[in-house]
Amino acid sequence: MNNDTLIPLVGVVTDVRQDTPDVKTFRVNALEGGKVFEHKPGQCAMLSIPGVGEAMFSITSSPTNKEYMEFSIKKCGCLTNWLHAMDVGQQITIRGPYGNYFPVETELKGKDLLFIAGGIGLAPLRSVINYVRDNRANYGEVQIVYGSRSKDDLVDYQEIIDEWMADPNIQVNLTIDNPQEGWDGHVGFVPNYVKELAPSTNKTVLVCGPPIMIKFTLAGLKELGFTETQVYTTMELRMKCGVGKCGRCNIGNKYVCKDGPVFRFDELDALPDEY
Amino acid sequence: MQEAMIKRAKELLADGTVNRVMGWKKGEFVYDTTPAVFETAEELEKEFVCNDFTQANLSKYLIKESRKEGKILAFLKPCDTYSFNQLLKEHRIIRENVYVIGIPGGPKLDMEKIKAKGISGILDVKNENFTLKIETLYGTETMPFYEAVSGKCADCKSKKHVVYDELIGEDGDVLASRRFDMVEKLENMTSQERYDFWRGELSKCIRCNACRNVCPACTCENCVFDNPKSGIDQKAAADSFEENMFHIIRAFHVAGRCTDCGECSRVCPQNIPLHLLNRKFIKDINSLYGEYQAGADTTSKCPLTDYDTDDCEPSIVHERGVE
Amino acid sequence: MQVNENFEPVIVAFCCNWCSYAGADLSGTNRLNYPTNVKIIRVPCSCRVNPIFILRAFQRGADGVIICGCHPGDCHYTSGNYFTRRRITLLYSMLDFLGIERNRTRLEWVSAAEGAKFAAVMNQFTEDVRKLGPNRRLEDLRCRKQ
Amino acid sequence: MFRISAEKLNDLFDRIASKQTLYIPVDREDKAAEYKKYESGMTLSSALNTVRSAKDFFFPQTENLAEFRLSGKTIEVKDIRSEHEDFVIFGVRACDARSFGILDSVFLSEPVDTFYKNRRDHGTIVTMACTRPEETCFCTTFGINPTMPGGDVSVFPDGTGYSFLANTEKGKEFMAEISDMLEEGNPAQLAKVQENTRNILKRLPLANLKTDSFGGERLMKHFSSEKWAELSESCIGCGTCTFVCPTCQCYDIRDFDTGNGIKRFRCWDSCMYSDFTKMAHGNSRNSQLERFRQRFMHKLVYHPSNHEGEFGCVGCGRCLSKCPISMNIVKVMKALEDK
Repeated sequence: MNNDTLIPLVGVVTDVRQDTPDVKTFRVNALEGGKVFEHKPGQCAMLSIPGVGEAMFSITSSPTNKEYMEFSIKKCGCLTNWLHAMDVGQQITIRGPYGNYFPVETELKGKDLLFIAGGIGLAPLRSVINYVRDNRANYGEVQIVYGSRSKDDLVDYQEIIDEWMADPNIQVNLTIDNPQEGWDGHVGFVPNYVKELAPSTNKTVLVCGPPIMIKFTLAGLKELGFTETQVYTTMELRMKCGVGKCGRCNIGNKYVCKDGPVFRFDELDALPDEY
Repeated sequence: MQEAMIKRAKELLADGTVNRVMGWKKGEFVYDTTPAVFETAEELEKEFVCNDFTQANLSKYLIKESRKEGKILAFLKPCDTYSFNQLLKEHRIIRENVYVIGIPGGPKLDMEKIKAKGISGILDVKNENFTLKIETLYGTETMPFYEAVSGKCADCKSKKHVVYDELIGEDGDVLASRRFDMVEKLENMTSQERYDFWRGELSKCIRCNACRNVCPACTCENCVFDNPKSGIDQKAAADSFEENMFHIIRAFHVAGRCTDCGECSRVCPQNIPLHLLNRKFIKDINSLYGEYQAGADTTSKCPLTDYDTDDCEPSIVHERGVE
Repeated sequence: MQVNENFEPVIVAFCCNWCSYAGADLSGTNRLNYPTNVKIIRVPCSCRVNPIFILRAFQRGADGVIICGCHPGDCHYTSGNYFTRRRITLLYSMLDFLGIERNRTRLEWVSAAEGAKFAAVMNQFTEDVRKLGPNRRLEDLRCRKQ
Repeated sequence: MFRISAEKLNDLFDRIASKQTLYIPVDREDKAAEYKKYESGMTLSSALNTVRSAKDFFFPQTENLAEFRLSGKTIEVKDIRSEHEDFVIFGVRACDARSFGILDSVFLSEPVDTFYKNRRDHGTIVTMACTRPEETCFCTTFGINPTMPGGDVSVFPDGTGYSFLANTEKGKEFMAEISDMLEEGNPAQLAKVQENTRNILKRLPLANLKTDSFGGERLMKHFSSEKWAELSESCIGCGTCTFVCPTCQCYDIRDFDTGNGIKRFRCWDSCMYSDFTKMAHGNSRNSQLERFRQRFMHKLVYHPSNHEGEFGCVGCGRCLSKCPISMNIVKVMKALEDK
């Protein structure tokens, strides 16, 4: 009998990294080493501890990474609490990849890119950012605007400093919500910071973060002269089965797990306001 | 009756006593009446209905409705007033925001009982001197009125309104009903027979939760069966145990508060006689702790939140003998 | 009824912390025997026993459930066991009504000083349940040990 | 076309049941019909339809997906699937037969649901033409012809017997097995019965219900309609309509800890339940209005928009007779349709 996507595979946690007080990044390998499956930037996978729960997480590592997958997970519920308590060597079940992906090979190719992320919203974008860095020649300018509540809440801070900021081909702008000792960078909310930076309107924007941030960022971008066809976002939060059958995640007639989670804003505008 | 109700409702709307009316709305057929809120005289005129099929108990809707702006007029049958009173006692309904008009109760008719006679394609039902004249796609049929009376009305416990602001029609009395007959019949069976009976009935359950959601005593904000933290939340009965579990716990949770309105059995799509579980509790309470009718008043203590130092021991169950 | 002498029932005993749990202790220190079939779950008061607990015990493999609390009038919390008495009477009656064997359920009042009574009650109850055989009417097939 | 007389029907059942599992609708004590595994001596129900739809055969209320064993840090996944046995469902009405197509469009689209497909591959559907439709029937609204019910084999009752017609390869195989029990049909008698049924269909109270006002292109109009508040106000949020519906296919996946392993199972879920969309981010449909709207929008707008105009309703009328407060898709359609 053919494999069924609802029957998960087993992966093993090979590394756990404490990113912020409530976010850990988990490295997952197949039992025999290597990746459990291949994916595209922006896709998600269903992680589960049987008996505890099953939930959808974006794969935060880039597909160009051929050794392992990574998941940045914020502690917020039953399953994530359990995941945060586990050690290296713990096995978990995993199924996927699910959903569509950022059109890195088509619409985004050759474009100037602007990434805007807030808090844990960096997780799905990190996959794209690293993909773009590994295929740098295919894209124009790359700018990243990332903000968080405080310096300690910046996910992957070390990688941002060591790799992204050290990369002369990428412009990184960090911001935190409130002034903090030891922080000499920008202070303020992401949407306002984007307006201050006034990026050129020929860029294509990929935005992810809390809904309220997305809402104000989009408004800000429109003020700057961006159109909705230039802005992409991802909304994997609503998924349950991952295969477009369980009937939960739809916004109008679109299923987030099959037609999404990556949407361009003009596509979302054509749907009822249910998100 | 319907005309008198519409007339009075229009008067109360016009003089500002109430701003909404809770009643029943006409459907596609004679029997599919839906509980509804009316705001204007035109709506009442056009859609309000009170006939032999307006069975639904409106009391539970008043939890939400009484928390809205203004006062609502509710037409309550005698059995509904018991539920209403019980909800008042549990502080679920804001009394000041409801204007209760007591209306005579049934006996109401149950379409399923008519269909069980093999009568199908029903277009209209008329009561002519307690003979039902039923127009169908396949000609006219007749059947005795009393054979179509719904289960909840056949075992009516009371025609008395326990709470109202005014009455349309006469008030009735508490009846000497034979509602415990079936419970008694089951009690007299052997344990194995009872087990087989209930397995047969409860295995029909599809866990649609209609019994729970319609029950005026089931008003928890978050039911234990919906709460993942309870450890017993279930969406569907994956094992026969879960069918038993759901119905035992539900009946137990409403024990002492259930007014025996019969809604649970009425709405069950699989016709499970769920009211028997509630009646068993009522019967036990009556015989062990003294006669008690939930909803008859708003002051008495519920038998399960009360005790007597001379109460019987649980061993009386075992004294019924071993089988 | 066919009695399987080799059948070892699983008995779940909910014991009140203030009396029967100490009673169980006392029966132990007095070297009185009670069957190893009995699994004790300590509760702060017999009144803490939710009907769900009893059903869950049956679901997960118990063949008999017994609740032990302070004698009426002796409740540590003044009146807890009076409520227990009403509640459990009605519940047991309901289980009986659904055709669950009566002798699978019991309630006994055992004080902290009644170690001997505790042992006797447990011996008697275990034997009663042994006679009934395994719980088949209120079990969850998924939980049956293979 | 071949025929069997009514007296010999049970002989036919015995023959089929000797080869594979056979399910037929039978009357319960309360006169409601349900599908039962055929045992010798059972009588075919005369009721128009069963309370529970025939979808249960392919998409049961609960089914196990996988088992897990956890020990220490390791997890063992056990695939518990096995080939389903062959079975025959006899007496499926045209509406339920159409519902299988709607379920197919969900479960057999990529990624294929192997649990569903397994049952589907092994099931033979023998349908039964309707001769006495109920007042709640409106299958013709969705282009279904209850006198030509489809399925693998169609059966046409003519009052004194039943005529058989194979529609698919699977149906032909089924017919070959029973051909020796069948005699030559009586087309004239059958034509009369069908004509009679067609006349009744025209007189059905819901015969004039039209789908013209619905479909994918009306998404925004219907979504933002003001009627939803009134339509949903008395909905009690139970799952009756969903669970008796032959096309409702939403499910939940849950784990059960048996004490000696974890069983992961799938069970029916209802979009009418308040916790249906409660996910990591909160609840995206917080009010009963939104949940109620979702159910009917799904059937009348979203499904046709995603599946070439095919509506997610077959007009079987179960929700009309079973809803505790008698709110149903017909009332919704009449309220929303272009006036």
